[in-house]
Amino acid sequence: MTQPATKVVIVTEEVILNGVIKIIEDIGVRGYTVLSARGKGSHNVRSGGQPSVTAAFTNIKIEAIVSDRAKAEQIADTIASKYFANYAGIVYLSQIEVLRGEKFKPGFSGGGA
Amino acid sequence: MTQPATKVVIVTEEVILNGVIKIIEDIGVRGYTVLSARGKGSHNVRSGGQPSVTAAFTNIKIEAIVSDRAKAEQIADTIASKYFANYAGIVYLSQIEVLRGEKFKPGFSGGGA
Amino acid sequence: MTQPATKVVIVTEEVILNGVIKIIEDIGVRGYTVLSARGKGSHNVRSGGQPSVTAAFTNIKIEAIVSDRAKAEQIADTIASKYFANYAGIVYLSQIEVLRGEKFKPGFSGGGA
Amino acid sequence: MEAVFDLAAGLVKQFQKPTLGFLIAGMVIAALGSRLTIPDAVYKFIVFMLLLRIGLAGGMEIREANLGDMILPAAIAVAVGLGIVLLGRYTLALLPGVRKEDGIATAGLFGAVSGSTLAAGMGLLEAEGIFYEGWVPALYPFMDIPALVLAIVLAKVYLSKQDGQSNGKVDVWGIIKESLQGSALSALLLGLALGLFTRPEAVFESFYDPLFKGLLSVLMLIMGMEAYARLNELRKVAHWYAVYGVVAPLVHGLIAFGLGTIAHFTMGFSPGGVILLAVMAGSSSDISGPPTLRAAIPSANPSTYVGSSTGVGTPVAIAIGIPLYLALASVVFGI
Amino acid sequence: MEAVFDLAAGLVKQFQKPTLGFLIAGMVIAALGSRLTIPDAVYKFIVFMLLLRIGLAGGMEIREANLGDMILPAAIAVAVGLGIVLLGRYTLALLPGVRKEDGIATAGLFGAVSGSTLAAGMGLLEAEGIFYEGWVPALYPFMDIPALVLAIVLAKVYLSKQDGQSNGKVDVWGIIKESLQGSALSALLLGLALGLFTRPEAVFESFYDPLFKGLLSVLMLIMGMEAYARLNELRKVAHWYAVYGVVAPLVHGLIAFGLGTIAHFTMGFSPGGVILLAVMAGSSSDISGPPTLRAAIPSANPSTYVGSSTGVGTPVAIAIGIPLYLALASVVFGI
Amino acid sequence: MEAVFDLAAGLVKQFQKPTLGFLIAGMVIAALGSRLTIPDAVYKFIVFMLLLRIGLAGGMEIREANLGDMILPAAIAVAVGLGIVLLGRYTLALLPGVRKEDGIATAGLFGAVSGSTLAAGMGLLEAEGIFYEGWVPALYPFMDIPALVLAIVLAKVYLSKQDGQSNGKVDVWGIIKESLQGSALSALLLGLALGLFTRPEAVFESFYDPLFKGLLSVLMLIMGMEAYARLNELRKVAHWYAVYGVVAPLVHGLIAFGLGTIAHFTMGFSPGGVILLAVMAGSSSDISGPPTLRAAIPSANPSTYVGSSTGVGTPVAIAIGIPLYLALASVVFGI
Ligand SMILES: Nc1ncnc2c1ncn2[C@@H]1O[C@H](COP(=O)(O)O)[C@@H](O)[C@H]1O
Ligand SMILES: Nc1ncnc2c1ncn2[C@@H]1O[C@H](COP(=O)(O)O)[C@@H](O)[C@H]1O
Ligand SMILES: Nc1ncnc2c1ncn2[C@@H]1O[C@H](COP(=O)(O)O)[C@@H](O)[C@H]1O
Ligand code: NA
Ligand code: NA
Ligand code: NA
Repeated sequence: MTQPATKVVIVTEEVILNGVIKIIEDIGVRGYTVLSARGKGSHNVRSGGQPSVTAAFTNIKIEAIVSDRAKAEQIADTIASKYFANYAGIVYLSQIEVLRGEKFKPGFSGGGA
Repeated sequence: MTQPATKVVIVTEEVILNGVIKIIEDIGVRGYTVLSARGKGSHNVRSGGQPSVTAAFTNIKIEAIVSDRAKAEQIADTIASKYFANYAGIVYLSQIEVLRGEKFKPGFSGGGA
Repeated sequence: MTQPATKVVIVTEEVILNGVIKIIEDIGVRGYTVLSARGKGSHNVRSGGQPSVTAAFTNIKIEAIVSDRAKAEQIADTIASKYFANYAGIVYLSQIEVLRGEKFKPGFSGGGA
Repeated sequence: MEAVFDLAAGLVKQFQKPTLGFLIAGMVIAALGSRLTIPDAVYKFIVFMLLLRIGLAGGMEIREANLGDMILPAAIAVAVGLGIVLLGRYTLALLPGVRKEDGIATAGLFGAVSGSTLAAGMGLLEAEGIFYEGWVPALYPFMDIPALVLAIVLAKVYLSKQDGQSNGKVDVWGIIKESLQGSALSALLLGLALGLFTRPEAVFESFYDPLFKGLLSVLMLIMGMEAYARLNELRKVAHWYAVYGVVAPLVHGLIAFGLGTIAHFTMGFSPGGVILLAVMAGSSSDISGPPTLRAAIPSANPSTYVGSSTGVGTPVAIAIGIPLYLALASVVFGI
Repeated sequence: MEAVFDLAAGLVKQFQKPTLGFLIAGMVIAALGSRLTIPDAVYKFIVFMLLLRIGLAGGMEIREANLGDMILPAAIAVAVGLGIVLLGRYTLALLPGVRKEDGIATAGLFGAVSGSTLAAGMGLLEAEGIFYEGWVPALYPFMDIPALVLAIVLAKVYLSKQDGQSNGKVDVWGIIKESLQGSALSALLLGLALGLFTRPEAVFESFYDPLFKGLLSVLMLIMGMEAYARLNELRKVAHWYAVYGVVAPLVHGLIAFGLGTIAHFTMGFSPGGVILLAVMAGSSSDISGPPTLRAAIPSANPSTYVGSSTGVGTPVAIAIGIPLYLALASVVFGI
Repeated sequence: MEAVFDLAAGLVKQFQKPTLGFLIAGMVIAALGSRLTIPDAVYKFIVFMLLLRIGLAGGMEIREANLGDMILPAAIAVAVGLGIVLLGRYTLALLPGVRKEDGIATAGLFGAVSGSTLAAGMGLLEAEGIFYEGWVPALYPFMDIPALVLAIVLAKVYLSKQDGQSNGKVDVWGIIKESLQGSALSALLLGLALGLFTRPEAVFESFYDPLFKGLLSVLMLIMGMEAYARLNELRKVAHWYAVYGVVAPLVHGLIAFGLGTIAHFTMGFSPGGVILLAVMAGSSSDISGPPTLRAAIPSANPSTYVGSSTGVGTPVAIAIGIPLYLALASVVFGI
């Protein structure tokens, strides 16, 4: 019933969200999920949900599920090399199993209602 | 120390949250975690946290950890077949290792304070 | 390109967030990501984002990525044994593959801008 | 001829009203790509305040009112709510390219009532100093609930016929309960009960009423931004939805205006009340309606009904409908 | 006999006050399953505004006040805070089915003060036109902090005895600091400092004070909804918590009323001040108290103390306690 | 000598103003470790309200104003915005330990304008009853946009030289569009348009204007708390940023004050207008500036510019700058 797929996860600054989404879509992946986050890494503590004159530096977590492992790596590499010299961020891959696997093949755009 | 378990993850419209939870509980799983999300898939762009007269269509991410792989698949299948013809949503499984594994066995309901 | 690492995930009450972070950092892991959550487990239903005079009992999900599996287990064990007799919470491990693996080695603190 | 001229002049004048100005400005800045957003928590709170205020005023008024005066307007509200859905069922839902359940859901949303549009109407009446019976806005549920219930029933009957199932049983009471428990009607009825059973005059005058106009302007801005965003969604569905979104609010408003006018001449129903009935009829539900329909008619595509309602119907109902009824009232009732 | 009648009449009259109306309405709509919610951001902001306003008024007042007048009421506040905890320790915490640390934590929460209940009391006094010394609400921390500290100390002493450890050392100063840094006391003290050291009269009159009553009504609604939600939690624990939740607020309020009356007759402490002392004593902490106790007495089950306080104690303190003290004051002081 | 004394007395008096009091109190409670927070949704809404109000007032004023009067002040605004960036480029950015792109970004932020600081200045002028032409705050974009654009251009030119690339082409129009679409300028221009083209007088007087002072006090509190949090970040970068953060706001303010004074004596520009120009010049952008720079000069370290601006520059601009210009104006213009 299930099919293997790769989940690419990016945790980074909200300010580059649109750029990250563009890379995902340019590589041919049509779906992604975005969550608000806060966190700490090698850069400064970042906030989220706190009143902040720099709320634009809030973290986000973006997840894109891709059936094709090579495309997943390509997304991860492109984002890391384009942004992570200048912006705070991490990227990792995780093996998962999806139902309705055809949804995660590049180019799919059908759907119900 | 750790025991294998399966995490079922559902990303879908908030409007069916209660239905999804009911399926999880009916199959005998007592715990779940819900996160607010936004995202894009084969359906339209959905928002979250934005002012919206259609805030009810905000996405959510629901995670349920189950020690029994068969039950995990049953949850995933039931949700997909009940809802995903009409509602936007994806479902996937992920192998994890839990501490205190007895918590994730169906029927467990003890606990500390 | 990618290197294996372990993601420790903790879902628990917001009130012990600082204590959990201290354990993570004391074990030498410098980064973590925090997400707001709500959920249900063996304890009561917890809320999140709802107006609540007990908003302090909102759930959070904390993720820490560690390259060293033993350290990951140590974090999980320490948190579970310190807190989970009294506080609601679960902890689990997940195998992932990170890019730029050196970021997740204890002690790393460099970084770009 | 002069009447037509008066009507046109009245229309132009309304466009300088800040209520409409904020609505249009919201659409314009969204179209220009502005990144301005009003936090969701603020939007929810504004809607709550406006509906509570409508309810409070209604409740305090009903204490004093002659219940007999309310019967005919309430009956008109019910009739208009049901009539709009039937009209949509046998026009929009029969058009080529329109799936029946989508058409019925859309008609249901247009039969239901938007608290925000109603508030805009009240704001404009108050700015003009036009009197209306304080309980008229409290007729909201009399139009809203029957429309949603009828649309859901019609859709279920249609779908169960499609499936070849003969039993098209629908839980009517369940739908009514669901509606009443929604955040919009809850807030309105809460206000109504508090207005009836407690003495909230002081807090009403010092807090709810003065904040009303100001918050309304912010709400109009949000609705303008939202309308632009939803227009996009509409582009993916049959063009008939856009046509319906433009025509339906005005047709519905004028029907209610006509019936209200009868109540005016037979029972002395106020011109302001007639206008508000028309505003309710012309509005389409934006808060409780969409999730109710999404849950009750899952196979209906929300892009059709949300797009035609929020993207087109609401701006038309506010920016063209309300000024139109005001102008018409000045011609018909000489106010 | 006549006094009893006056008391009853006074009680009935209070129920028509919108403050109580909103509280009860909140419980009712939650019980009816309404999906209405007030965003958390709005709740937090309302609480902040109310406490800041209480602090500002207190600070401006203290500038002018005779510090000598404040000593006895402040001492009563401390004594009542400590007394309530001791009383709970030797009644509730000894009952069958009540774990000692749960009982002590509950007593601590009832000894501490709720800013929202206090604000409700002030709102009702102001609606009645009853005078109180403006600095009375600023006595809040004098009752709140000693109660929380004592409860935590008692719990730690008990738990360390259980463990067989002899050293039950408690970081008293740490608990006090923790309390003062909490959002509720921070807002109150912030207002106090600004009232004392700056001249906020203009912004107080044009913004903080007029918004006070309105926001209070919204807060009462939220607290009513919350109370209903917490009642559920209470069902899972010993029945004694429900009994304590009903009885304790009134007993505590009456004790403080009695002590305050002494201050009235000896020092001229105002009847309004006496009522506010009773309101504080009858209230149980809802904002800072629960997380402080959760962190300091981890093994205490929060369902017990939050359930008995928010689910029962607070509605009783507001809906029965405040009208009771008002009625009593009209009998005792003839106001 | 007497002038110096007057200046000092004026400064002291300002510190009792609640506007400054709230700012300083915010820093103090953050330093004391308070857990008080104002929800982000509330912060965003306050900023929106203040900027919309500034825009509305400006727009209504411009309808009546003589456009000729606005030319010289607008030109001064542009000149000051550009001048500040050039000054920073050739002082701060040349200092040891300061990376060029960091220095340029910082100068850009200090050349740009903070709506919150501007609102604080307006609040203090209104509290003092000092007149200013209502359109002056609407000059905001004339100083803000040129400063941001010039900083980004200078940084890109520098960076492309570093890379050995000869084409340092910069999309100037893109940066301007980006600025105008940001939430701060969008809100301001929205208000301006509504003030110009509709008749928002009633809602302005009953809602936007009265809420202005109150919300401003809450905003000052947030900015104080934020300043303390950002100071931390500053500790990790070169000390020159702290020095710049203290000196630059005052230098910039005084330059604008000087140029404004010329406009006063040549064209009759009001003393209040001169003060507001100085306030804008002394301020550094806190809402739209940082994300614009973060996106446009990715290699600049945000800790440097956000730390020096929000952590030091803004408190200095408000707490020292504004009282200084007020005192100076009373000496120079005898008001
Ligand atoms: N080891 C880690 N585990 C989990 N999340 C991390 C880790 N390191 C960094 N992050 C997240 O990634 C963001 C950017 O990291 P950095 O670029 O290291 O500052 C942080 O704010 C965290 O949210
Ligand atoms: N490939 C994907 N990767 C991650 N999340 C996805 C993906 N496809 C869909 N989603 C999420 O699932 C929701 C529903 O998807 P859909 O039914 O395809 O519209 C979207 O709004 C996304 O949040
Ligand atoms: N089986 C589960 N799957 C996913 N999340 C869970 C599960 N059990 C518990 N949780 C989460 O962990 C929190 C604490 O769990 P507990 O200690 O069991 O009350 C819950 O509120 C949920 O958010
Ligand atoms: Na309608
Ligand atoms: Na108490
Ligand atoms: Na500046």
